[in-house]
Amino acid sequence: MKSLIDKLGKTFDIKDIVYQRPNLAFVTVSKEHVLNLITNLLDYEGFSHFVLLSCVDWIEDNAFQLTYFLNNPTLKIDIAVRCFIDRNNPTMTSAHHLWKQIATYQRELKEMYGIDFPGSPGVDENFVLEGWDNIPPMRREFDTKKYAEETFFPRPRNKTNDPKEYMKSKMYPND
Amino acid sequence: MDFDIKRLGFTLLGLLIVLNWGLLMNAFMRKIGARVARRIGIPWHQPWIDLFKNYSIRSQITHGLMFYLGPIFRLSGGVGIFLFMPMIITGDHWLNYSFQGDLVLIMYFQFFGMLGMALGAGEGGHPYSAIGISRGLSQFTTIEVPLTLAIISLAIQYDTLSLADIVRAQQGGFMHWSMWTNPFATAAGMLAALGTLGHSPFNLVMAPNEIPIGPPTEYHSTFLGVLQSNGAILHVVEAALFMNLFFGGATNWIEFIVKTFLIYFWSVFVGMVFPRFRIEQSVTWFLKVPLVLGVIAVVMFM
Amino acid sequence: MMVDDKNKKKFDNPHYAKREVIGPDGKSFIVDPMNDYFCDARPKVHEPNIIPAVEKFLNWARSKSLWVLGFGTGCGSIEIPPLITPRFDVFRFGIQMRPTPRQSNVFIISGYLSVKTLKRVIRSYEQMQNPKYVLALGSCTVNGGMYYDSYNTINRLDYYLPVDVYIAGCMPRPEAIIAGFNKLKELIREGKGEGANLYAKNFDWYKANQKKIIKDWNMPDYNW
Amino acid sequence: MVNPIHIVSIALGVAFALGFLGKRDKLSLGLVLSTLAGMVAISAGWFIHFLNSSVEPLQIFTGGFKPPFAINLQMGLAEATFTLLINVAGFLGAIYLTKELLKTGKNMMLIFLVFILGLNVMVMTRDLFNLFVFSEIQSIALAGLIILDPNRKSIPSGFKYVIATGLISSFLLLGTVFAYYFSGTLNIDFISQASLQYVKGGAVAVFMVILAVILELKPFPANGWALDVYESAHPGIGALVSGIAGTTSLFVLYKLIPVAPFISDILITLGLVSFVASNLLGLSQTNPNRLLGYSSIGQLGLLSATIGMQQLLGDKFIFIALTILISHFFAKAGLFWLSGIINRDDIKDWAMLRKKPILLVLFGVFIFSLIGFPPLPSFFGKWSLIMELSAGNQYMLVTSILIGSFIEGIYLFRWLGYAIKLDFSDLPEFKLNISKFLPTLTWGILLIATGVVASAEMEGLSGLSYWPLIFIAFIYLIDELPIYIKNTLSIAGLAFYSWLTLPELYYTDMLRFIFMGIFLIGGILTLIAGYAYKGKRRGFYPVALIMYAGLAYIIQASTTLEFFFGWELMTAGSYFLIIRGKKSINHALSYMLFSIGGAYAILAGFGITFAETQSMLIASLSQLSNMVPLVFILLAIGFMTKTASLGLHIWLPGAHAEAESDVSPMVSAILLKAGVFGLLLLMIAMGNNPQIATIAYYLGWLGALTALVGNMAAAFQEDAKRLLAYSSIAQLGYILFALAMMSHLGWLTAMYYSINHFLYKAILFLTIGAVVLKVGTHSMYKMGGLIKNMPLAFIAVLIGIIALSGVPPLSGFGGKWLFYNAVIDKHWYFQGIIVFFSGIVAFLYLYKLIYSIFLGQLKDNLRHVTDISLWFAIPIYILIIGIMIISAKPEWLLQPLGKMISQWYPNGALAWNGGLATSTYGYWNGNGVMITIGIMFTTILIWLIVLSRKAQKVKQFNIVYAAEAPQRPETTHQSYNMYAGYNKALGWIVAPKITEFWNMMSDWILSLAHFTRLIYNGNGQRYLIYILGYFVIIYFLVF
Repeated sequence: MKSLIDKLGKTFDIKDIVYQRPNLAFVTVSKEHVLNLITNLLDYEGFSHFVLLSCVDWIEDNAFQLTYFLNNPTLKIDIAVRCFIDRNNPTMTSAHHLWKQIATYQRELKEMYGIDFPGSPGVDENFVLEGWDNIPPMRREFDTKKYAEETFFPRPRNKTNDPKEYMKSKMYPND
Repeated sequence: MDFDIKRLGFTLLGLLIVLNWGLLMNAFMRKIGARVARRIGIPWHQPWIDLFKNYSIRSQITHGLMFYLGPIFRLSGGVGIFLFMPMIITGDHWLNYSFQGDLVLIMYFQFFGMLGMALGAGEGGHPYSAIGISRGLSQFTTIEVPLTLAIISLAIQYDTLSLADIVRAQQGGFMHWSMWTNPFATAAGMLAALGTLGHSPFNLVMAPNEIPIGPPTEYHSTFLGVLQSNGAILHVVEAALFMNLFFGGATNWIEFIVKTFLIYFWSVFVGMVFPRFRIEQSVTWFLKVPLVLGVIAVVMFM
Repeated sequence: MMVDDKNKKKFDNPHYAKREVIGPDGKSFIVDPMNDYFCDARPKVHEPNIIPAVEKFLNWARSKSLWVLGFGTGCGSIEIPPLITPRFDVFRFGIQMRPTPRQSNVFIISGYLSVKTLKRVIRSYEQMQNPKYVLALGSCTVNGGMYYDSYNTINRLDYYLPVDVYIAGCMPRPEAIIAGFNKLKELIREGKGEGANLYAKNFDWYKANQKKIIKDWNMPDYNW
Repeated sequence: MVNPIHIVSIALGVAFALGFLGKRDKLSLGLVLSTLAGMVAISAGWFIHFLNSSVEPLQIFTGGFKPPFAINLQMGLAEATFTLLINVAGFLGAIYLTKELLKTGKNMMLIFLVFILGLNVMVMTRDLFNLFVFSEIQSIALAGLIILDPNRKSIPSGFKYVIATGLISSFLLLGTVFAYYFSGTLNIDFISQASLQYVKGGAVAVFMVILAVILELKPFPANGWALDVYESAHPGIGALVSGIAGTTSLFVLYKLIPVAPFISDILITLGLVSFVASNLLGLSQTNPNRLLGYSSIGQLGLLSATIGMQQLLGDKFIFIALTILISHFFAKAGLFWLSGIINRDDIKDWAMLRKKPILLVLFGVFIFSLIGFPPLPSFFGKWSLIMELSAGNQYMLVTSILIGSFIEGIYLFRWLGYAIKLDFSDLPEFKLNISKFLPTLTWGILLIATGVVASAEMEGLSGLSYWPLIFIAFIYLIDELPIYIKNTLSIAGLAFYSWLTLPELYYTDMLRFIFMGIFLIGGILTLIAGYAYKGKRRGFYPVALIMYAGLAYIIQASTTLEFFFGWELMTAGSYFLIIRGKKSINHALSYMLFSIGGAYAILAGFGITFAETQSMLIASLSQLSNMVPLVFILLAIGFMTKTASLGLHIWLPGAHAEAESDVSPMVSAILLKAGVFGLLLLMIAMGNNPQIATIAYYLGWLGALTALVGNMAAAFQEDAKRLLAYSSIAQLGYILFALAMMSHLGWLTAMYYSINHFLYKAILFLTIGAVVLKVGTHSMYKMGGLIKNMPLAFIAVLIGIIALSGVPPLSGFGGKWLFYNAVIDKHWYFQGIIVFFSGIVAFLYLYKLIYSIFLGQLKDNLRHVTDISLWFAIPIYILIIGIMIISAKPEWLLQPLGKMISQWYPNGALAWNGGLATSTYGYWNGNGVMITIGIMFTTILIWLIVLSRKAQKVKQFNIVYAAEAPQRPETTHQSYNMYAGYNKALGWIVAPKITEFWNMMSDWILSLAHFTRLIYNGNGQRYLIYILGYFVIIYFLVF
């Protein structure tokens, strides 16, 4: 694992290496180098299996963190390649030419975070939500409680109980 | 044709009996099925309640004229087979209108309801209906092969195509039944009966859980009520057909009820045990053992 | 990220867009699927039978023959199959599952309803015939339950469909469901199971609520 | 009378005189034409002279001596006929070549004149040496004419021609020399009296003479040079070579046969080999002239074989030889001339003919004449030839003649199909030159005229009325009038004919009454639908009426010849009807080939019958005692090509499916019944013969399998009309099965089925045809949901399928009931089971038909389609009324049928008691069943109306769709490959094994043709070797 990272480090500018487990490592590269790195991993290092693509909203840093999670089925090791992209202009190069299924992840990210992947097939289509016309719901500036209250006719709550207290009074009224 | 009010009265009474017996038999069979699964199952009067419920649905939709006519064809088919089939052989009261046509008429009148229903369901426009019908028709082609062989064997044996005469020829004791005198035809016919009565493994047409629920997908309320009434009648008269052919007919209603119950139970019993066939399996199944049995039956009397 | 009207997506289903078609005689004409393919009649209120005794009898029959639409909408649908197992055996009470809404009388909303599912539920509900009953399962249908603040899950089902019986719990056990059925039967026998007529009477209100959250409304107002 | 010698003298004189005319070409041409006209006049005068009085032939002696010292010319009826033919052809040929002759100048005219002159003398001369001389003159002249149109091909081919004829002439000369040596005379009559074949060496002498003449007739394979000539020379010359020169050589051969009678047998063989082989080679030809060359050689082969059969044919020889010869003479010249008008190198370009429809008609006449269709002369010739040969038990000859003719039919009809059907829009316009058109037209008219004359000569054709044909000719003449006039006239014609024949037949002959009724009433009904068409519909009415006339002739025929006449007429008419369809070219060809094949089988069967009974009456079939099975099989095969039984059904689906909407019912509901009628006649005549029972047994199996395969194939079709076509195959399979039972009930079933099939198949084909006209596609999966747009069509199809499927109470059930009784009665259980099984399989396709078209989802583009045309609806609903009557009162039909069948099978008839029919086994009251079901149905209907009268009407997508809504009608209509599961289970039954077999056959024949064709490599020396080799081989064969 380490030797692999070292080898990659010779070619790519890898930062923030985290060895999570003996067979799992996280590396961070710049946005421009992500695709080069995963192409390299796919073509030369045997990471033929694409596991997932996920996103974290670092609103404080004004950035989205994308994680490309790859697996090498022969060596049974995983590597996760991270990068940060600008939150104000969330655009990333599409990687659907490497694995077809990435298009689905990218569609999801487009819907949930508003990250655009130009050229990715069907990226503008609905993924889970039908007819969503608001801020992408997984962005942290989207106030989901407020939205639900405005939209879904919340039932007025007459009173709330602390379950612990309530059950105690019910079951052991004498205590 | 002279109008015979007495005959009409008896026929309608017979129809009533058959309808109610059909519903009851249905309940019994479901009850038996439930007990096999260690359940208590429906109350015995559930079919009547379902029937009332369906007739009491307040709103209906229709897809067009043929959709509307479909259940009518279907029920006419069931009632028609009843009309042309002698029910109780002794006396003249329960022979219905069987003097108008023989076994061949009954055989082909089965298609009247099938075809009408297929057309009605077709106009419903639901693809599952068409799939169910295409399966039903496919399966029916080969079901008829052993059945026809059995019937021809009986026709040679008794030298007649008249169902009433076939029944009369079997009177005079248990051992006179075709079941004993012509066992191969009986075997072929009873295997075909599995197909005609449409229980598992040959219930591809409705195929619950697969193409819910085939032809009647779009039918509801009164339409469904008509179909249910027909189902009750049809199950009894189909069983009665096999009873008349192979099991000596009936001389009174008790005998009728016992025999039709047992014949119907035969298909339910098999259905409890065996899972559903795929279409190509069920189509070819009738061309294997049942066909051979039918051929032997014919050869025996050639 | 701000969303203004310009950026809002258009939610037309391309299959239901108006299109120009050339007939076999060479003349072209416009096909409007929404009008041409779907019946646009409004639901009618079907008054009960004018003879009270008859209606009472029919209601009794309806209460004894409850056909449930086999449509699991949420996590609670896992509680429904046990009903037909030997342990609970709801067949005893005249309850059975039907695969098609046309023949069903009872719709069990089993748990949380996302907006997306709600659309399907409305469609299926409207395809059922009058009289029809809705059994709402679990806290989620009452007030949203643990999803009360979700951006995509409704809070109160009765704003969208007329609910006959709520069964609280997360999730309610099959016993609770049977209890709900019994309650429903009581209601029917008392002549209070008129949800379908309620829906038809307050059709505009229900539609407005439904359309408020279903932004890509691409079906007719009433799915016959 | 002008002395015939003047034919020679004026020709010679003018030929010399031409030299003095200098450059005045037009004048020269006028002179040549008038000379030829004079020659025509002289020979015509003699022809009329000899025709009116049977005087001795005139002998002309040159130089005042008597033979053997003088050259002897003879002018008898034969010579007059042939010189007349030659001179008329020469005259018209010259007119045809006007432009070319003017271009090349008077030398060519001179050669032309000399060529005609040479031929005249060859016909008239009785002197061997003189024959040689003039044959040389003629060949050299012809060689000159070949390069009339000098091009890269014609010059070498002219050269090859000269070498080849030189070689042949040297044989002739050698033969002449030896003959003179052995007999001491050159006169043909004296040589034949000298019986040279018994003289040692003398036989070789006459052999050489005869063989030279045979070689002049270009026998296969020593004919490469001739083919090159045909291909490269101007078609006008080709016409002369094939038509006149060939005819002359034939006459010479005929003249010389007495010299060497022993050559007859070998002549037959050589001729037939040439006939079959040339036609085989013609199969892979695409150049029209070369194709015509092959056909010419084939025809000459047939004719020389005929000459060889002189002894066999007896009295009929002259008639046979003359009719076939004249057909060839006119048709081949006509075709060459047409080729000259078109002037294209590929037969596919003959679609150009359609730009001048009259040329297409002529083309059709010529082609049909070559194959031998009535009323053209070769029909009668071939008929008599086959009859006489059969009478002489020469079955090998009959077989090879029929095979050769069949192969000839393949390429000729392929060619005709190209001309009728291929796209001609990108072919150039052409001008019809009157000088080219006139001779062709004359030939066409003469051909028909000879046919009429020949038919008058035929015995056994007296019962035939020509009025229908004249009426058809009239309809053709008014072809330019709008459709409703022609349609009304046609209907009126059929109605008049029905009025004329039907009432009489009703009292005299029930069987014929029924079939005549199907043909004529069916014809009227299907023609009513024709009003729905717009425009002129050129050429439709004559051919439709020809088919109906043929059908009527078949019914009215009392002799085998009349029957065959009608049969061929019907085939021709239906061929043209079928080929009118959009993609019908191949289907029509395969229809024609199967028809010709079948017709030849019938011909052979009739021939054998005639051989034994010496009678042409159809009834004579029953007097046959020898070879009954063979005759039966031959005739049955012939009829079964029309009923499209398994193995012979390949043509039907395509032909019916691609035909026009109102033609499909004509060819399906009506035409196929002709085969049924034939089979009935056959079985009535021969049914008593015990040997037939075995064959009938196998026919029964064949019928059952046909029914099974037909129905099953129908279930897997996606094309509505194709589905119905397969259904027709199956229905005819039922009828064949029922007929083969040869019992009272069996035939009752067959008759009942025939009538019913006519009714419901006409309804279905008319309705589907009308629907297809509206929706513009045959593919069922492209339709759907049309019930709301087309309620009339839907009801018609519904009635049709209920009747077809045999569901009570409609008429089809009667057929099923009869079937059960008949099968059990006959003890044909297992065949019966197959038939019943296929009857149930019928439900598959019937449901598919009505569901895919009328139910299910309506497609976008069909939303505004309206109901079928009223003109289609009228006949459809008349037929439905017919079905309803038969359904309600089956006894009205079954009782007379039963009475009729009791003539032949009195046992096992149904007993009738009011509406109740009782058989040995069962009983059935059609009337009562109808009433019972009607009352029951109405009761239930009223009940449901009471219950759910307020149902909300919804639209097509208001279906429960797993909580979704369907997106497109196309993806919601469950129609394409509807019975996929069934196909998986039992589809192997209908794997196209039979089609593959026929495809293999045709591939095999084509590759054989291609392989054989390699012997013609265009090398002149090789051709000479062939001639020599031919000579040597024949020599060893003879001696």
